[in-house]
Amino acid sequence: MKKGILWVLLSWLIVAAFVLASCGEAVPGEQEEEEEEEEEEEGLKEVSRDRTLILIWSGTEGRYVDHELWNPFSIGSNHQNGPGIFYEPLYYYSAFADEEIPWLAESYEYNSDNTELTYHLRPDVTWSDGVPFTAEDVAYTLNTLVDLGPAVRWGVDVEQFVDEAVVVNPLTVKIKFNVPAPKFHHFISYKYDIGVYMVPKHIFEGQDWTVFGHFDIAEGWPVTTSPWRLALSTPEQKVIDRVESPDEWWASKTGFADLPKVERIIYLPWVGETQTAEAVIKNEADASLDLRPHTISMCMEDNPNLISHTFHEPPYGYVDWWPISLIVNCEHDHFDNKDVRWALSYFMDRDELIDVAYGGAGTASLLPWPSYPSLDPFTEAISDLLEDYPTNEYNPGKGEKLLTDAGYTKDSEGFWVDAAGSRIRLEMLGWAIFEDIGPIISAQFRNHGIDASYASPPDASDRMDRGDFDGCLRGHGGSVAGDPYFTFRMYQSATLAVPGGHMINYYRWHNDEFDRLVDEMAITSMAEPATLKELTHDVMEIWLEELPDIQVVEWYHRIPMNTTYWTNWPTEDNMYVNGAFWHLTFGMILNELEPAQ
Amino acid sequence: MNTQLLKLQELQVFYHTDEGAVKAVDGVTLSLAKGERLGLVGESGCGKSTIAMTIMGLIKSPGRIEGGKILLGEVDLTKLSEGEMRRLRLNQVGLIPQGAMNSLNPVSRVKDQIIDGMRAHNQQISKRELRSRVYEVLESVGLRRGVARMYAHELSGGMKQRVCVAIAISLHPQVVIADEPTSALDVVVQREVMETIGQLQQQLGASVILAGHDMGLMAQFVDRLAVMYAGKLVEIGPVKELFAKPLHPYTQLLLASLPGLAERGVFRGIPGLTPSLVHVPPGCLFYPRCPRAMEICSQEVPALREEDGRQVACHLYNSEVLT
Amino acid sequence: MKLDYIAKRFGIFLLVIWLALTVIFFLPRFSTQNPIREKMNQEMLRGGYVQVGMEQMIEEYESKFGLNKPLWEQYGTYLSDMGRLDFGYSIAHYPKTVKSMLSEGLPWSIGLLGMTTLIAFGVGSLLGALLAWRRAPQVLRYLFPPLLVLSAVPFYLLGLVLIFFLAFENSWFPLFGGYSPGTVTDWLSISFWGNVLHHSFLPALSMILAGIGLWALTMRGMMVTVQGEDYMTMAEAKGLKGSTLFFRYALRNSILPQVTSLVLALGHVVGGAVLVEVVFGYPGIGTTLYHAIREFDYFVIQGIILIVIVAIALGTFLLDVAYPLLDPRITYRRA
Amino acid sequence: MNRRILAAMRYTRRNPALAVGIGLLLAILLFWGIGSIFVPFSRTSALSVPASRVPSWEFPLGTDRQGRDLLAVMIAGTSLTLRIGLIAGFIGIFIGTILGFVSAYYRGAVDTIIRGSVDVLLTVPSLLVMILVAVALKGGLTVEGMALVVSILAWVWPTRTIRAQVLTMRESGYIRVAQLSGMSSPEIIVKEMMPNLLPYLAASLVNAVAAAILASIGLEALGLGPMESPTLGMTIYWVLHYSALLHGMWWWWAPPIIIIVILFVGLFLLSTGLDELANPRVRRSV
Repeated sequence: MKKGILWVLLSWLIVAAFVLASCGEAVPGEQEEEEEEEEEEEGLKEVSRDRTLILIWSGTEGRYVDHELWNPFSIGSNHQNGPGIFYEPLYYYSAFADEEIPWLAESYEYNSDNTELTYHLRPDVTWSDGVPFTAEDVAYTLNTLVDLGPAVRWGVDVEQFVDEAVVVNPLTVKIKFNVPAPKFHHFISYKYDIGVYMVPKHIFEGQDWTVFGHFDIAEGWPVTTSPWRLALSTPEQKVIDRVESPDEWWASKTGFADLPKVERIIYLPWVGETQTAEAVIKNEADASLDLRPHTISMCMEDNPNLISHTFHEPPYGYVDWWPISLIVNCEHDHFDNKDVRWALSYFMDRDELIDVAYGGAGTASLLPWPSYPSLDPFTEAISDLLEDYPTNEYNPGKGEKLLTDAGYTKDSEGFWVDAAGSRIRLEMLGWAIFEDIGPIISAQFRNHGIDASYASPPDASDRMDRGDFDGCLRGHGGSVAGDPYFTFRMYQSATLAVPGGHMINYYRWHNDEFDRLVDEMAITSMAEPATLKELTHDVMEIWLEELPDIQVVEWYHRIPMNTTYWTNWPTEDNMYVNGAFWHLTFGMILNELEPAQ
Repeated sequence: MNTQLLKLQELQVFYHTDEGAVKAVDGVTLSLAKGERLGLVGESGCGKSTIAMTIMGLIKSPGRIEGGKILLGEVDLTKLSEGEMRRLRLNQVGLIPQGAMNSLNPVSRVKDQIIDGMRAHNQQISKRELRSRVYEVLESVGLRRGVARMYAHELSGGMKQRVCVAIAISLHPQVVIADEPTSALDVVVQREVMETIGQLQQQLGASVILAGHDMGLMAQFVDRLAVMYAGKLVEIGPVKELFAKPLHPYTQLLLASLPGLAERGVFRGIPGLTPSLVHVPPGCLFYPRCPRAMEICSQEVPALREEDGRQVACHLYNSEVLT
Repeated sequence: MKLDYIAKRFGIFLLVIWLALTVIFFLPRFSTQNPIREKMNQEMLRGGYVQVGMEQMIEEYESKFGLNKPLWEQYGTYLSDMGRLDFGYSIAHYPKTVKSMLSEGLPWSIGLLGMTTLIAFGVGSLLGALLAWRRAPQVLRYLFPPLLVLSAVPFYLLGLVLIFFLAFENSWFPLFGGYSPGTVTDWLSISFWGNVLHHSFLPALSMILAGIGLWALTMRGMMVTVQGEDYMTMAEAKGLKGSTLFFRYALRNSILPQVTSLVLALGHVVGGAVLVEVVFGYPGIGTTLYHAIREFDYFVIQGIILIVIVAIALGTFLLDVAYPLLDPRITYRRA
Repeated sequence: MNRRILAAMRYTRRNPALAVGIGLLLAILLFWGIGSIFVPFSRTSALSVPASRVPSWEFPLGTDRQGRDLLAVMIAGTSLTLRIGLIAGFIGIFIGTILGFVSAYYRGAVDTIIRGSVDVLLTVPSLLVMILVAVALKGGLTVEGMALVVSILAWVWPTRTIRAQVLTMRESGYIRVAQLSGMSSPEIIVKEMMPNLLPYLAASLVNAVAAAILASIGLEALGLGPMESPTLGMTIYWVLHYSALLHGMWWWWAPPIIIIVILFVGLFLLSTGLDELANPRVRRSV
């Protein structure tokens, strides 16, 4: 017994030591890092402010928890926090310019029945440690994704389509699919947050991708083909420096592209809107995560050098690929009736909503896909349907008529009740970013007799995924270009075209005819726009009549861009790409930015 | 005869409360010769503790010295600044406190509490000398050297009081004021402590004021005895004559109420209550309880007069009245 | 006799820890939330893309972290891990280990909150003591009511007001963060420390102002009772200087109960003041705990709370052992 | 009758804390009482008035970004936040008193269990427990839901303080006499202990209410509160959400903070005043 107590005493003295050590550990731990930094201390060269690009982004814990994670495939990491620019893509795609830009690859072609895709890579491209970038890297990346599947990002997407990637010769790789995948090239090229990163085989081989950090500044990691080298990564900030001379980057050496003018990028954690606005006004930052319309307009008054996508005019930003809609649970009673769904759409005054929530700086969302140039032809194709199904019309009269026809009457307190006397209770869930519009929509519905309320409970994501909700405000990233297939895919209750590729059907809406038509679109190549338009028309005929999802507003990225030190930002009259520096197309912006001084 | 070490002249000390000024000490005049032991007796609330505290300069608001003088040699203590008064304490005038039970700082050792008293008055004493002085002082009050390292809660009541005595005499003061030093102790320990104080007094030649209400103790210890009633001095004189033939009626009743061993079961107290010191009635304050009260007693305050070698404040001995 | 007293206190120390760990283990598991789904959804809210195979990913990682095993089995491994101080990985930020997250957050929280609690304790107690001390300058009496009002105000609101006037209107102080962006963490250089102090000034000020009032009030109460004690009269009779009377006698005796509440307050410091750190964007352990709770990252929650419990229990344990040194009257007998 | 008023007057002179505390709380109740007569509750919902208006005659305290009349919000908010505080406070004190008495009076196993669980619950961060309960409450939180969430831990601190108080009382003489005279334990508790503890219980209640309000405002400021109801904490949340500080909308953030400060100072002084009532020794020092 005595020995027992001693052991317990001993182990818990360790705990006491731990408590002290963990503060101490922070210092020695810092020491190790510090030694690294010490060496680096001399290495962290001086870069003048006017050649530095300071960004305020994520790291909401007031610091970056993932500062040691530069392998974008692991669950804990996120390409938006910096790793994105270290992995150059085979192809970029700019939704605004609606053009594909070959990068590490020179060209690609599908076989006749879209079951094979071949890439021809660009010659003499080298990794930062001198090893040449070859087809081996592309094949290794794709094959590993097929093996790992759900353990890493994009694993499931690639596993569904790709059977095997084969090296034909050092500059040619052939990807064999198990089902026709005409849209796979579009899928893996960089646009917004979608795209598959190509990793150096000689570094990643033999590593466990789920835990491998690919982070060791002394070793020159993360190894990259880009002109960017990681200089410093601590919980409080990330510093990325550009290479010294043009011949250290394959593109500037071969004259494919000239060296970016930005010499240093600093990522700082986002703490709050007030603090960020202050930093941007005082030129302590060059760009940041979105600001609210009222805030960004005030910032631009205080600091005229600040511009947005639409300069100093509302809506102060560009339409994101992420339209916001009110999802109603089509399985719950009342909401399984399409008339009730249409009534809700008619009761929602989107103009008043935009006026109050965004100070007039916003637009209503007409359709479930964003209003992008490459998708406009499809919007044309269904314009006839929009006459009898006006998704943005505010018309309480029509709404009331729909409800009365469906057997609803108003009870003593003015709320609609069905024949059995049960009230239409719409409890809407959401997240903090929807709290500008949530309470206003619920107020509008209450004014029209729907017993609505809004809340953003801590378990909103969980309840939404399990379908434990009446209504939910949410955006959905679907199609960006080509055809609205990626948007329709989200409304499918099941899919035969892509086995196991079905996503979570948040809407709980089932329509077999709709599923069949969308499956057909899945296997139609982008090269046949006519058939795609026709299919879209048929699909939308069902979608609009049923209205499984009530469109609310377009989501705007209102990014403050500071022209004190840097110009040639992507804007409405210089639409080379969308302005979000956290998307995978940041590399394109970095290549375009010009120093102002 | 300038051998009088300490003289109180018409001393007045009032406590200013919401209901009015409480005249705790109202015009007391007495003197203490060098090496003399003066007793101060009276019921509780008669002002004897206030006098002791006033001499030490420890009267705190709402109490205040209204008038009169306290002459230590040529120096009037009432006029001294706080700093000057502080230097006198322990140096010239030592206090043996009443509540011995927690008069010692519970969280520091006995030797530290003796040393800080000495160091407050004389910075230059070396550490070694201080230690020897501590031992010397402890032994002088009959305590072994080990007591120096002990804490207050490790000492008995008697030992605590001895430590207080040791502190009081550590700088050989001229006057030692003992405010009911043994009231909390049992008889046997009481005797030991008083003997210690007696021996020390003789060795140092200091004069002692012993305030208390234990007449038996007074009889054995003091040379002269002063009787106080309601803030005023009613009788003062050599203790033996006073015990033999008390003049003032209050003194007579006080002595009469001493329980003698012979008569068992008979307790004689003094009827009535001590008067309020706020609304002081005219005349002699003892008038309501005085068995030999006269007409004049209720009108005029009796002055202190000589009466066969003693002083007494009572109209019985007022020659004009009798004629 | 001394050893068995310590052993008994240690036994209680362990019991409290075990109970708290059990509560912490079961509490989050009652809800059906899953950290992986939370993380995916948060990314979706920022980036927009809904990860296709999310359900499969969730199953993959649940098996990796053993979350699909029966609850009791999980509880067993959990206790043995805690015993070996292996907190495992943070689910939401896999493969980041909980231990490294702790070591990043703890120094800030302990630094800021430790310092502010000590300063508030020191200044508050001294002020409280002086208020009750007759000879102290009377001007302090006017200082006390505003401090009392300040201590009634929730300190994160105080922080908001301070930010507005001192950091925003006339930017004497930085608005947020542990230290100014762009500086390299170098704990040895003086300028870095200056930077950190400059940043932590406002959060510290708001907590100190809020804390002083309470410490002063309790201290004043104690001083009043201590001044009435007989040993104070004896000390004055010894003709001691005012400062000795104040420090060695009055303060030394009235500080004892204050120290008890100080140790408890210091214990809570490790938990970090979530609200202050969130309002000021301070990179302490409080913000990490807040986000771990919002993301339901069990392992991080358990790691942080173990440290909090250990710190508090350790604090009370050390207090029990050290208290007799503070107050000789207390001995090791049955307390 | 005037004798009692005179006595009360004299008492308050000697115990200013109590007087000022009661005064402040009365001011707040008056503000709410009179306000709710003149300003309709309907103006606290979104879109009820034009948005982002500077204070004017029509909207004395201006309006917020979502079209709520801030004067109406302040009036309704004060009463809602107070209601949360009172409900949680009473629950806290009710349970706290029972547990406090049982554990202090009966000692033994019961005491160790209660004391142990109090120690454990004091170490567990209250934020975690409250969030879990808020999640478990499913439907969008209402004010009553909020009160429940806060009251989950509101009893822990009172249990500890009341237990300590009862422990000291239990040792005192007159309780020993009551025990000797054959009174049964419950009788002693009700007849002897309770009356003497009343002022102390009142002070603990005030503290519990203040703590509950602080916790509810804290939770709401973090965005975990009842989104639809205009409590003071939710107003603070919207201020932070819309960074009203940045836009200089002082009429949006100043009034809630002022009211919260007055509320807390009032409760604080009330509790210190009641403390003095309960423990006269301290009164002498004021």
